[in-house]
Amino acid sequence: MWQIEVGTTTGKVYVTLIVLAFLALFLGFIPVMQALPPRGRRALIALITFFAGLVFAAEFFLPVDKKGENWLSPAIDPAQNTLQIIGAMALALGTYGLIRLHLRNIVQQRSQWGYSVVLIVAFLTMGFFSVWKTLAEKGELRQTEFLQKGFTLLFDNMLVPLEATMFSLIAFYIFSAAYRAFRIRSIEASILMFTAMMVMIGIVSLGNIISYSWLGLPIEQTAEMEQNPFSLRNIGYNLALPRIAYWILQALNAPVQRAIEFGVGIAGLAMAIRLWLSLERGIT
Amino acid sequence: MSYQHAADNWFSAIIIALIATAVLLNIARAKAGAQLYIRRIPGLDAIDEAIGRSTEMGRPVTMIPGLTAFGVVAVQSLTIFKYITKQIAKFVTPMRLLTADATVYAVAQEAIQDAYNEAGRPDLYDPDNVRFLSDRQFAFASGVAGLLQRERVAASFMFGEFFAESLIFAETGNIVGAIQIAGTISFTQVPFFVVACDYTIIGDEFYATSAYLSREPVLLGSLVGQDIAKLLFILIIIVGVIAATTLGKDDEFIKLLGMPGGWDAFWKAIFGGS
Amino acid sequence: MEWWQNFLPLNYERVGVWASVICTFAIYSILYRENPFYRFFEHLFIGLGAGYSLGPVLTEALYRCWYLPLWKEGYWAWAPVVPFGLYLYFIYSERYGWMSRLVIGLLIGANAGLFFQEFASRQLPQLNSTLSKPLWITSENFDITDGQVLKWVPLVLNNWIFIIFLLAVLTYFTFSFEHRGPVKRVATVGRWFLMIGLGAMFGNTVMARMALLIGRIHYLLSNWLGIPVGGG
Amino acid sequence: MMEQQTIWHRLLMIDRRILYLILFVNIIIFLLIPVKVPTVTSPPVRKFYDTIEQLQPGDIVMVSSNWSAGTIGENRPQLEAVIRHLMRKKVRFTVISFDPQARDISFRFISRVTQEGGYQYGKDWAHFGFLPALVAGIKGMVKDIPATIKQDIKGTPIAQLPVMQGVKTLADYKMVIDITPAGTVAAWIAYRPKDLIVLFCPTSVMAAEAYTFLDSGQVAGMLTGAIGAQEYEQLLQQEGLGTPFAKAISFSHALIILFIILGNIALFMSRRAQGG
Repeated sequence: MWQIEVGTTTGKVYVTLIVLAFLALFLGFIPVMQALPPRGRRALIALITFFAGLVFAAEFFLPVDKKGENWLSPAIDPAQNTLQIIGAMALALGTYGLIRLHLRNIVQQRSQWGYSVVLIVAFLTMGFFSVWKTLAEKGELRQTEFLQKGFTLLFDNMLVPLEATMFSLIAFYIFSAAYRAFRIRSIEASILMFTAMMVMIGIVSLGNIISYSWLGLPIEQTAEMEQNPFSLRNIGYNLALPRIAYWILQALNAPVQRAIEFGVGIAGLAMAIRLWLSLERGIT
Repeated sequence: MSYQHAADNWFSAIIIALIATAVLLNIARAKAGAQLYIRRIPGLDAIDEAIGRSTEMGRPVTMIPGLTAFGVVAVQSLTIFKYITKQIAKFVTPMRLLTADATVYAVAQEAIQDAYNEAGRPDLYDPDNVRFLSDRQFAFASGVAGLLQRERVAASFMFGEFFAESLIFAETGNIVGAIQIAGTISFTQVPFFVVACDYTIIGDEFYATSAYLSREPVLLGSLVGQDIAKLLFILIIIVGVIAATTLGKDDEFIKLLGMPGGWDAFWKAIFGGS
Repeated sequence: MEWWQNFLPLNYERVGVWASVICTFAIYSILYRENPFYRFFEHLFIGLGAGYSLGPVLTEALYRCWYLPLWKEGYWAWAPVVPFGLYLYFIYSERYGWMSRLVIGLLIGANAGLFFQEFASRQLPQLNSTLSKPLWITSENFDITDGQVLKWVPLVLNNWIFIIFLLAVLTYFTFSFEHRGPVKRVATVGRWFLMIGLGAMFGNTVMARMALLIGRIHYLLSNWLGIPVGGG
Repeated sequence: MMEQQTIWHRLLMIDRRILYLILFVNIIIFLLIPVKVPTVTSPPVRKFYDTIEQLQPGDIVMVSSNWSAGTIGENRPQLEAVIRHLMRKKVRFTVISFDPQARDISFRFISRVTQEGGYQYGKDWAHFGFLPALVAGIKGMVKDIPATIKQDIKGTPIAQLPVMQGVKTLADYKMVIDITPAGTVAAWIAYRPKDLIVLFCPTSVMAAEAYTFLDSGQVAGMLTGAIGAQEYEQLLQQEGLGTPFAKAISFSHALIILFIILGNIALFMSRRAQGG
């Protein structure tokens, strides 16, 4: 009942008609919804938000049978596929906004609009190659050598190095900030800085050179050292810089991260409930 | 080790229900007009002190919401900036609010105008003081750094979501000798702010600051509800650890508190069921 | 072949390497000063990124999740999803802008509904693992039949540290009551413990950023200048 | 007193471009100098290696590669080392990306590495391409992979891939290895099937936060950035990108610590000189 035969071209035309019919339907909704008063609009948004959440929340909370499923479980797959489609359209919204902004810069001849032309040309060229490549992979279009070379030049030799270099700039900023901005100005800053330095030395091979090559501390912990932890050899083992760094990370840092996790989790749950029930005033 | 359904351990459903009730109940109380108490965090004293010292220097004060896109965090950053603007309006200290998001820029114009009206100095509001520099990370950062140096800013307030460019703000602010107060929920940037700024408001404290200033019912109620949840977690940890030490850590009661499959194991141990 | 014939961009592969090197130095030019050369390549970068996303985001995702089930398998019920999603693109219009929040509401609502499982699955196992940290050497938890108590002492000490750090930092993040007397001391110590965690994050973040720069310099040395630096 | 103050003051007011140059030159030197740097395996890397060692030939593993060009310096050494280890264990693996650019980058690097190891696309490994919604994608795969993914990156239906014989849901997998600069591991931890092991290859920025998951056992092992990849390569006795990077990272850390101390001394001295 939910499936119609699409093997033949008439089947494909049929599907296209159905899609166009829904398109017309949703266009028709626009004046109807526009007539809604602001309170009605907010109610409609709140309703859609609530039901979108209800599908997943109910499926999680309802009891399950032996196979670990309840009557809502079959709805998960179509729901997740809908989220993939809407998610893809939402991602493309960012690109839509960016291109719209730069096209307006060109049309209104705003200052520096020359750079917007560069951006639009790059967008169209890369868009052409990227869509062609994806469809060629799916077998909808032919894979040609021109496509191969063009995409590799634009992607591997321009987009990848540009992004990698952009991210690597931060190393320079950290270095100059380390010299000029990172001050031991309070107890807190000194605790943080001392821990950071111990970790920075311990997790890289610098710590190995100092504690194992120069100081010659034991590298391995033998069973005998485990038996009496306060023996000189075991204390020596644990005083090696890599061991100190690992102890800071595993014994001191882990509980702090767990406390932050609990804070983030509880704040996230409160936020999820507020958003699900559309209680948030600022944005809805 | 993971939950597919609440039925894996009904303890999870109980905990979520308790927290949800605490949050929703307190939001309802706050909306009904109850005065919910939020303590004044030390960060606010640091802000007032920074405002005081910046007025003596007579140089401008900058407010930077970072790259925060318009949303819950941006609205709360603007709440804090409104408070700061109202305080500096008394000393006629010039201010600059620099944004990287077009929507935040538009909403910020209104917020700063409201702040000056509420401070009784509508004449001080100048639309040029709220600026949209650029929506790209490093272009925005170099724009902010340029302004900080040109105007030899007295104080710089950074509230919102920050990424790697926060280093440029903090370093330039240090060179210019500005007092810097930062507040962010982006934990990866908090370490840099702590060592580069005079005071840093960390994680949940950011929400507490905006709730304290705005007295907005949903924020207050939610924060009080979250506090109850944290106290509940603390209680479970204390009870659980004592039980683990005395009864042994593989005891059914310990498994009940959160381990998937713990619910059935606990009932089976108690009632010796099927 | 002279070395310079291999070095200069004479064949396709070398043209690619030179293009990559020019892009790298263009971005690094901002370290000297904001300049038109940097601004040109920055806009090129943003344009390429936006153009590239049309492939996987629009083509692959919509092809796989909407075009296939509809035109290849015939499940006509998927027809309304994209028309409904098109309301998103009214976001910039004054009159119809609010309709985009119908679609955004669907996304927000779905993610909120999904969060309950994440809260249970992510926080509760951590809570449970915190509980299985015994604070005293007793026969229930430790095999002390051979009288060897000493070897468990480091583990128990670490458990004490874990619980104290966890409770102190949690106390620091409470706001609905005044921090006075002992609670104030616990919260202050909690902020110091927080600084230790932040110090660990600081050390790791520095390492991450250095590795990214080293990756770029490694590319310049080995792929462009052909200096054998190891690691292929 | 005056010139002493100017020395410290001038030290503080060094032009930032000189600092950038010092860092740049430092890295070049330590990339080129063949200094043999001893490494000791840190416990998270040891656990990571041992977990993969337990795999039997024919097991199937999910590789979630979500990194794009921005973090290539850290995630590429990890990905290549992991793929080499899986090939050595004769284990089947499928790859998925929840980031658009990660899709193409992972496909290109894995294709290159698998050619070295004689792995054949379709028979030994497959790439599922890009999925926009992370959480929904995982939940879908837990129930039914062919229904969620439908086609692989080359457009072949999932059910027809030889590598997927006898595999219908995520529960049939032995483990998932998440190589990512972002918080995708929390979604894997939260929505995975009950006993699917999670291994984590973060950029170092994310490593400190993950120690709570290591402590609770939700994550079985972890490679921290390029250093983690280098220790892992030592265990695999196969030198990759990690080794040259680790050497340069070590000495750039030394330089940073030196400059933090220098900066604080310069400030202290210049302030004392003004105050004195």
